[in-house]
Amino acid sequence: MKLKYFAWVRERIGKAEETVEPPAEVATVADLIAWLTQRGDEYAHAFDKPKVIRAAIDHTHVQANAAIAGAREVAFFPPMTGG
Amino acid sequence: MKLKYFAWVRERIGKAEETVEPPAEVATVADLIAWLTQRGDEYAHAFDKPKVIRAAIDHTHVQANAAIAGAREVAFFPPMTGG
Amino acid sequence: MNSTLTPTIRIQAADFDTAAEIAALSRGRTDIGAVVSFSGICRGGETQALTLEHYPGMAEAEIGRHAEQALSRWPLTGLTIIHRVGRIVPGEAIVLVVTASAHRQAAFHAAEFLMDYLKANAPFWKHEETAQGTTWVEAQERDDDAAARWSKTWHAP
Amino acid sequence: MNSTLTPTIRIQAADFDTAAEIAALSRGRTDIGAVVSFSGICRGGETQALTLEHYPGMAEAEIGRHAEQALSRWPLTGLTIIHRVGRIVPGEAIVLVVTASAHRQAAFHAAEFLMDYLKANAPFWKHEETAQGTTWVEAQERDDDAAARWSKTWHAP
Repeated sequence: MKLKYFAWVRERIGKAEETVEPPAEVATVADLIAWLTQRGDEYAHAFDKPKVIRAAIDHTHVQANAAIAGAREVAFFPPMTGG
Repeated sequence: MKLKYFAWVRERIGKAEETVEPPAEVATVADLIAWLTQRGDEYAHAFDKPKVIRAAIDHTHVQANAAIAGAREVAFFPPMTGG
Repeated sequence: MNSTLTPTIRIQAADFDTAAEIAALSRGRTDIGAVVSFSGICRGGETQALTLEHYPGMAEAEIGRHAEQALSRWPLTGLTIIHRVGRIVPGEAIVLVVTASAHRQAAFHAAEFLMDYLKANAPFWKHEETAQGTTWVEAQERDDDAAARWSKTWHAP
Repeated sequence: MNSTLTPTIRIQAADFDTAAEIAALSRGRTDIGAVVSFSGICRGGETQALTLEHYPGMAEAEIGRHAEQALSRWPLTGLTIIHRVGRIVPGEAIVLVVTASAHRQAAFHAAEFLMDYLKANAPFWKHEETAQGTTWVEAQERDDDAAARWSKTWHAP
């Protein structure tokens, strides 16, 4: 599963993308955030306010309870400020 | 008092403007329309549906019950179709 | 609140350059976050041409009053209103409203307000040429309704 | 209802010519009665420059979904959406939405809907340079509110 990070989420984690293979019990976006947070301080810093973080699966916005099964690409980013 | 006519009101009356001196009992815009209607078929034709006619006194929209005392210029025209 | 801003208002027979008008309103400025332009264009189909008659003097006064209302109601940094008169063929522009503001909703709402008011209240009349002859365009009741919705929430200061 | 109309959607680093985009949407057409353009411009003051980051692939997809919603909801005859990325200095345009329709309210409402949705949902992030340093621009809650008001009255067909 490919992960992508944008804006200050990318800056805090220190990379724009990576490929991970979370264990089977990581079922939802919220699970994935919790699992990443255990991987190091940079992830804990990026996700320290998980409610602020927006997520997308395969280019579509999703809520934290969305299932990640079958996802090719999951992205995490702050609220959008385009336009 | 100068009168001005626009669009099909102008066409029906056959002139774009004229100067009139209505008698003192002609107090409102509605009175003025009734008075003009007596002046000839062209006026009767122009004002045959008085509710459709819009009026302005000195470049400001007014209702039919507006007083014409002191008016320099009264205009009659159909509903506007600009824009 | 915007008493220092003088809107550009023109009534003219000549066609105008929408792009140049937009540029004139925003060139060299860095306090503008949003520019909205509305162009009203003569449609074809049955219509071969429109001829616009207006009430000189009152047309300028009426547009000026609407412009002042818009400036008092929204924080605009620029406002241009151009209305053509005379003969206009399909594809040509009839009217242009350009609003500039720090904020997008102010620019949108002021432009929409002005178009609704101009449609319902500005003294212009369209005479239409078709293959069947010429006729005065009839006013649409929905134009009055569109203008009326703004007064529900607004009261003169 | 407008399934035959393909909107023009571009995400690009280069500046764009608003006038040319408006002209491209209306040139040679006689079925357009109204063209509305919205330009979002980088404001100055504290801001020395903005750098826009985006999510390639998703940005195009998200704008495309909003464009399709606008086309299904309003009878548009033309639609152009351009969003810039990269470094932008005050006075330069960031985003452009142009809508064309036979009717003015459709053109106005579609443009406003698209801007509200792009602000709240399109994956772009602004990084701001000021004399005090650089910082990520924080999202405004009112942008979410502005987007949400459209869904109160609309349900997907």
